[in-house]
Amino acid sequence: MLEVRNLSVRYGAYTALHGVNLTVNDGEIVVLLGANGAGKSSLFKTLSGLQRPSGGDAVYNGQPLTLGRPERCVALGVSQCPEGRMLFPQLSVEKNLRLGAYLHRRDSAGNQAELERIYALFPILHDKRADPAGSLSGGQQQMVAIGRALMARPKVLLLDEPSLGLAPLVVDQVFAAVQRVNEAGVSVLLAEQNAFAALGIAHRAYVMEGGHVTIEGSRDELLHDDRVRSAYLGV
Amino acid sequence: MLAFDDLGIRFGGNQAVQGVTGSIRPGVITAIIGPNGAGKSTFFNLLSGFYKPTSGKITFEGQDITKLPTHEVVALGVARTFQTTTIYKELSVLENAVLGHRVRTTSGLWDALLGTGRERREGRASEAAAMEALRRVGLETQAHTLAGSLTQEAQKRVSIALALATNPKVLLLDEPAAGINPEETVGLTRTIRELAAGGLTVVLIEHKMSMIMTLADHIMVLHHGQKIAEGTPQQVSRDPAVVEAYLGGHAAPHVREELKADLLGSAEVEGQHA
Amino acid sequence: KVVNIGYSGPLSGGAASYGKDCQSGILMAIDEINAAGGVTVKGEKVTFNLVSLDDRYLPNETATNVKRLTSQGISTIFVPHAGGILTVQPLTTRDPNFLLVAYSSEPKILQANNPMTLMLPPRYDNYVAPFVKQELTTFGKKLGLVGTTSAYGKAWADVVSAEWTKQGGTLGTDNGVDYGTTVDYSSAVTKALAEKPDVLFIGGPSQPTALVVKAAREQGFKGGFIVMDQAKFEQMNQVVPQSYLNGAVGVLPVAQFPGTQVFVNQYSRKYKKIPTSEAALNYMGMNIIAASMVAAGTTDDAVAIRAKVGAAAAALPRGKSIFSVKGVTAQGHVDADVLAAYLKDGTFTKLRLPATLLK
Amino acid sequence: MIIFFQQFLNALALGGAYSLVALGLTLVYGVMKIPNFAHGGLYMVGAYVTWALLTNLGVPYFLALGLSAVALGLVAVLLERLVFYPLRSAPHIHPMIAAIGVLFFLEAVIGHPQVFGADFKILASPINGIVNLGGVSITGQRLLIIGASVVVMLALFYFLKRTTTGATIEAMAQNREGARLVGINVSRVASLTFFISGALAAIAATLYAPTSLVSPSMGEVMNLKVFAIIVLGGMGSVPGAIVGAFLLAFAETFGGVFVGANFADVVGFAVLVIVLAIRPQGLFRRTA
Amino acid sequence: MTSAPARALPARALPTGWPWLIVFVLAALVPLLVKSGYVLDVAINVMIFSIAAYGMNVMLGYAGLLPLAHAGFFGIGAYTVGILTLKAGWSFWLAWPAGIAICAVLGLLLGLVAFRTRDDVFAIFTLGVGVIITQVINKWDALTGGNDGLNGIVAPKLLGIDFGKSASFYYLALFSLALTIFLVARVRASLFGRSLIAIRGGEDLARSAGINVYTHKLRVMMLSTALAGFAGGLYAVYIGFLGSAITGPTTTFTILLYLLVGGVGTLAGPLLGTLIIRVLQQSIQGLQDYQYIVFGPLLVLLVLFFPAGLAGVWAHLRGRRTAFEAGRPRGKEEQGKGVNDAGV
Ligand SMILES: Nc1ncnc2c1ncn2[C@@H]1O[C@H](COP(=O)(O)OP(=O)(O)OP(=O)(O)O)[C@@H](O)[C@H]1O
Ligand SMILES: Nc1ncnc2c1ncn2[C@@H]1O[C@H](COP(=O)(O)OP(=O)(O)OP(=O)(O)O)[C@@H](O)[C@H]1O
Ligand SMILES: [Mg+2]
Ligand SMILES: [Mg+2]
Repeated sequence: MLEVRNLSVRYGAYTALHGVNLTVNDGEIVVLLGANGAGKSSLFKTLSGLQRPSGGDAVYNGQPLTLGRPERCVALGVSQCPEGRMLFPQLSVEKNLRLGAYLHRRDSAGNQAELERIYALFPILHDKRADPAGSLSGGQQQMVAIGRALMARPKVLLLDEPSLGLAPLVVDQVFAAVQRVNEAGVSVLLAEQNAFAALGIAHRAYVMEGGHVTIEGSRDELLHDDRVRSAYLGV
Repeated sequence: MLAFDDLGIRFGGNQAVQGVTGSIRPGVITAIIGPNGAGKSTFFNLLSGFYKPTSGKITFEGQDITKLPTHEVVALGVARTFQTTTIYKELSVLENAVLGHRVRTTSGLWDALLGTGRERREGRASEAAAMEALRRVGLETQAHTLAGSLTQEAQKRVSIALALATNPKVLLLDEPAAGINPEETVGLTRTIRELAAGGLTVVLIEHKMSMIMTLADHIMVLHHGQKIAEGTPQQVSRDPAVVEAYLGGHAAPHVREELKADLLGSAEVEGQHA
Repeated sequence: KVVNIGYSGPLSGGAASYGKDCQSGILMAIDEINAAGGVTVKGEKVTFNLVSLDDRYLPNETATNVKRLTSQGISTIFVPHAGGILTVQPLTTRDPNFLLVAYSSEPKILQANNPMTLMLPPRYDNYVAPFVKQELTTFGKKLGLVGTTSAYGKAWADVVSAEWTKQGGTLGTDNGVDYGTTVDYSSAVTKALAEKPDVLFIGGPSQPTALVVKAAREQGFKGGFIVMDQAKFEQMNQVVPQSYLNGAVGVLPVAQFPGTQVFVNQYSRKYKKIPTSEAALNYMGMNIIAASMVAAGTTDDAVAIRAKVGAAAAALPRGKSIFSVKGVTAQGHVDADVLAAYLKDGTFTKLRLPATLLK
Repeated sequence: MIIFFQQFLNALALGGAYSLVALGLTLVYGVMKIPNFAHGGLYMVGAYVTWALLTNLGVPYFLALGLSAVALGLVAVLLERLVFYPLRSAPHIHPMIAAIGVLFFLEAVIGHPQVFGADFKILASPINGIVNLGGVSITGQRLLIIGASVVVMLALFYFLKRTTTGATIEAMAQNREGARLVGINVSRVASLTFFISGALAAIAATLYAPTSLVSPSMGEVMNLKVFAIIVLGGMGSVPGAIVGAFLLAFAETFGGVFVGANFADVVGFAVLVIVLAIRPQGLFRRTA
Repeated sequence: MTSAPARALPARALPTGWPWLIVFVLAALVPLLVKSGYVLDVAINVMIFSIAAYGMNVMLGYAGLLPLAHAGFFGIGAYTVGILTLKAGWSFWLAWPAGIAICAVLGLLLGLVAFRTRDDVFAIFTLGVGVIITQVINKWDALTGGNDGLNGIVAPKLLGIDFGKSASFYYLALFSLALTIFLVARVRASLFGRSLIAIRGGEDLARSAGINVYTHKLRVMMLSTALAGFAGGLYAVYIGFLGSAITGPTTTFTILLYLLVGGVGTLAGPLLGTLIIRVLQQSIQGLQDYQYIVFGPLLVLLVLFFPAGLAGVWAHLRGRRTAFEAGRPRGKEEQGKGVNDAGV
């Protein structure tokens, strides 16, 4: 279980997160909705160790995640597919994916199997495996980023706007893939603008505004919440 | 007005755009859709003179612009925005738009050094043109804010204002609504429609089908660098090749009038088979 | 009373070692004078203090330094490089006059006819004829040229070439390289040796010169060397075995001059290295200045001091002047005997310099 | 012909030394995007450390080579921690100026009379033999330079392309945050990269100094040349640094033959300017 | 090396010119109050080198291009004056503009080739050109005097004023500096200058906004090299002796240092930086062997703690009030970076 407790993040004088609380239970897909700048990415970066919080903490199964040390977070089983992808553009697609399994680098058989699973999930990556990641289109790069995060064999997968810039068909594929990953026992925390698709696969959801969590509830509760319907579903 | 014939470009072994022939008709909103990597952005880069095609030819109002450098293409009246919001974040909103108008001014280093009348005249004209562009995208009140401090959506508007300040005849928008929420998307859609109504020819790339379907008069579909379909939204969304390559399950509901209700419905349908 | 003496030279960067060598000679002279209780100028005991400023070999920095020194009331300034000297020469007679002690053998320094300059190093052209004669008769008629391409080096190469042909030898192409910036000399040496010379003209700062010797010997060169006076046997010896230098002509090491033992020993003890003429001539220069101040009866009237340098120099005991000084010419050049030597099997044979050229 | 081979060997040895120095520089540039103008300083300090080990402590040459490599590796790591790490997110003209400050500092410390002084030092050569191959002679030391530089280059290449640790260096070179996300400890990679660059500089200095002189300013000339080299090869490219090094060495050597030895330096930079005018991204960097 | 750190100047730099007026009036009083030749000499050197620093600033600070051949052009300007006055007997007042013009033309020629490269490669390319310029000056004995240098360049006279005197030369330098600052401020505020800032901020965007990036770069290069030549001409007559060392990369880096310490892209930065560093260097001369042991780390500390330069500190202090507003949502810089935008 991933627990975020009273987490705050500041960038200089600007506070991006004001004491956020949320939980992701084992096996759940939890969606985080929020406008631009609501603080979703800040939360994700803190959970994956890229950003140190200014207050509060987050623990995964009792172990702290908020030390600003990504390698520890990955080792604990929390792995992020970041906004902006952060690929290694001149390395081949396959090397990118393999580096995702950096912490498992001694288990080459396991990595091979994992790699195959990812190629099955995104067949186009198999075709492009020898190409430099930077030469792929935006959508294809997004797939590499998700694949790379999965290569770490996470127990909790943090996905920051995976559908950004993707074609509807691919969005479907990505969400279907997320679901499959989840069914295999991985918890997922998903930040999305594409509220429909996200809520479609979610168990629970939170809405963030201006660095605060303002609404939380099950998928159906949120689908029928008026505020959510007007602001995020455009209804 | 903007016509392209057998247009193609290859990067090393990768034929990103291939044999695309057609034209953009004046005064209408044309949308370009297609899967990721289909070559849409590359196609824009070709039209705007940013990349030089390895085959084919582009004409604008009858003039061959295939080999013209970007800034001359802009001078003829073709402006574009980038897929990634690209603006001068450290400059004010107004200054961004002023830079867009630079292509219509001629004062250079000597004017600057000597402080000529032309310099002063053009400086004033630029600011006026910039304000006008900001007004068209609804940012006139933010003119003196630092562009980088605006919201994502406002930054998209700044990038459009920058393009508008070049006094274009054709405006190429690459995913103007990416990364902004549905509420804001509606506002942006309205802005784009107003621009078109003002006589501007708009071409846009988008993945947000709701937006495309409400906005576009004409759609062109790219796949693997080639044009696989073209027509009105209704025609395209029923085209089996397009459905297979791009729309998937999203094809049916995206018909204008039924849009809102069906969208919610589709989410729930998806939720059920989860 | 403590009198400040100025010094502006390279104390950092590539030429720092040169600048410090020059500085060490002045310092040594000052230390000796002070240890002996100073000198008496007009009945007053005077000791000295050296104010050193770094100019990184840049003339504009020299100018700034000189202005700084004169504004502190300093009336004698040592500068050890031609660019700096030429730049500040016009300043010597403006507002405050000062005496410029120049360590550089650039002829233009004398051509300026500056009344306040005292130029220390001897003329190099005296060496040329005996050098050429020695090598031409010992090794053969073909001369290769791999000297440094500094202005001084080029001037040397020109006079050596002229003398060589005058005495009936033939010349190879000039393969001179800049000893200051070259990383690897073997290429230039290979090229020079391709013409099968009997003798090589070499020279620049001592250590790089030794590297040229090394490269030549390693590539199988068996002939002799004409070593320009900038390079010193005693320093080259530390880089290459003396056997490599067999058959070379060059300036006699300071230690081999008659009557320099005391200076050499004291210098070596003090600075843990062998003195070269950089140290020796500046040592001499400082001693001349001190003696001139005594003779002039003033420590700050530069013009009066300058008027006495000739007499003071000629009267200097050999232990203080190192070289046998005859006096100072009208242009301000210290006129001293120079000595050259031919190195063979570890012994230096002194060469006679033509008397006609000595002025 | 003999002349040609003689010059060829001259160029080979020079190129070997250049490439070792350039490799460290290009690695640091590739990974950290820092134009490390202190690199020539590391090279210079490496020569002095070896000199001190040989002369003052009587350590045998090859042991001194190893010790000096480790010592300079550590100095480079220290440099990274103290100067470049705090500047990691500054525009990279800042680290460049800081590096120049470090270069000043190193030169001043080494040249200080209480340390080594400004005088030239001579590094004794471990191998004194001269090999003569049909009129072409080459000293043992130069053969050693050529041999050792090839070995070091192969080892480095293997390390980068075939080991996971090597891959982390490349990954970090391309996206620092991305590397952190997959669990790579980027500070360690940064330290490692600097360590390698410092060690390579010391190895190059130890190998090359016996054919040359040791002085506090020896790094400055080297600095300009290795920068020219890595730009020639394509900044950050490892094969580029090697090719660039030999290209410059051959241009200087043979340029000297044809245009006059005095112009060798100009020829080197002229090659740089011409190559870049034709291939602006350098020889080995892929175009966007 | 594109991104200049400092915040952009407000677009209109001229109306806020009154502090400059005060500075220059005060500066004009100096020779009347201070009689020390040393102080005037330091001041004149500061002025000459800060003009060169302004020349570098229009490239680096405005257009984001790092020109490392700068001292080479400084040298070309200086040698042109030296050669024309000594060997061709020209008046300084003709030789000086001629030097500036030659620098501008050579700058244009260099630009035609150099602008094929970008970023760091551009910087090192120009560094290579700088080295070549120095070497040519050093080796072309017949024209430049080679290692001997050129000696005896005499200070000019005009309307009975002899600029050989420190005090009168001071006014010539001061006037030149004021003119330089006035001109670069004008350029910064002009449409041309604003386009340069756009190029610095992103070449691709500038191009698609219709700015002719290439010609803008060429022109700013000419301005930059002309200013270098302008400073070089002054240097030649002030020092009276020219050697090739001053035209080398060390001088370029020194000028860059002045600029960086003062604040890249600011109007006061080049002057401030030159002043501070030269005064600092003069005052640590007394440390003798320790001077660079102190100066090196000092540089590092300056860069670490004043990344925007000294002018930047001032701007920062003034900017405090608006910092809060400016801190509102930032864009997603990395988002959706495809290959075409990222320029991988
Ligand atoms: N500069 C380039 N160099 C090499 N390949 C490129 C370049 N630009 C684009 N490509 C390739 O061209 C193809 C088309 O890319 P493009 O960015 O045009 O796709 P797109 O349709 O805009 O996709 P998306 O919807 O994801 O933005 C991709 O395979 C991409 O890898
Ligand atoms: N490195 C940073 N420095 C300063 N401010 C930052 C930084 N990163 C984010 N911010 C600010 O923090 C706020 C929250 O940003 P964050 O990226 O977490 O939002 P988000 O919800 O992910 O938005 P989006 O939908 O745009 O991705 C924004 O106002 C942003 O400008
Ligand atoms: Mg985000
Ligand atoms: Mg695209």
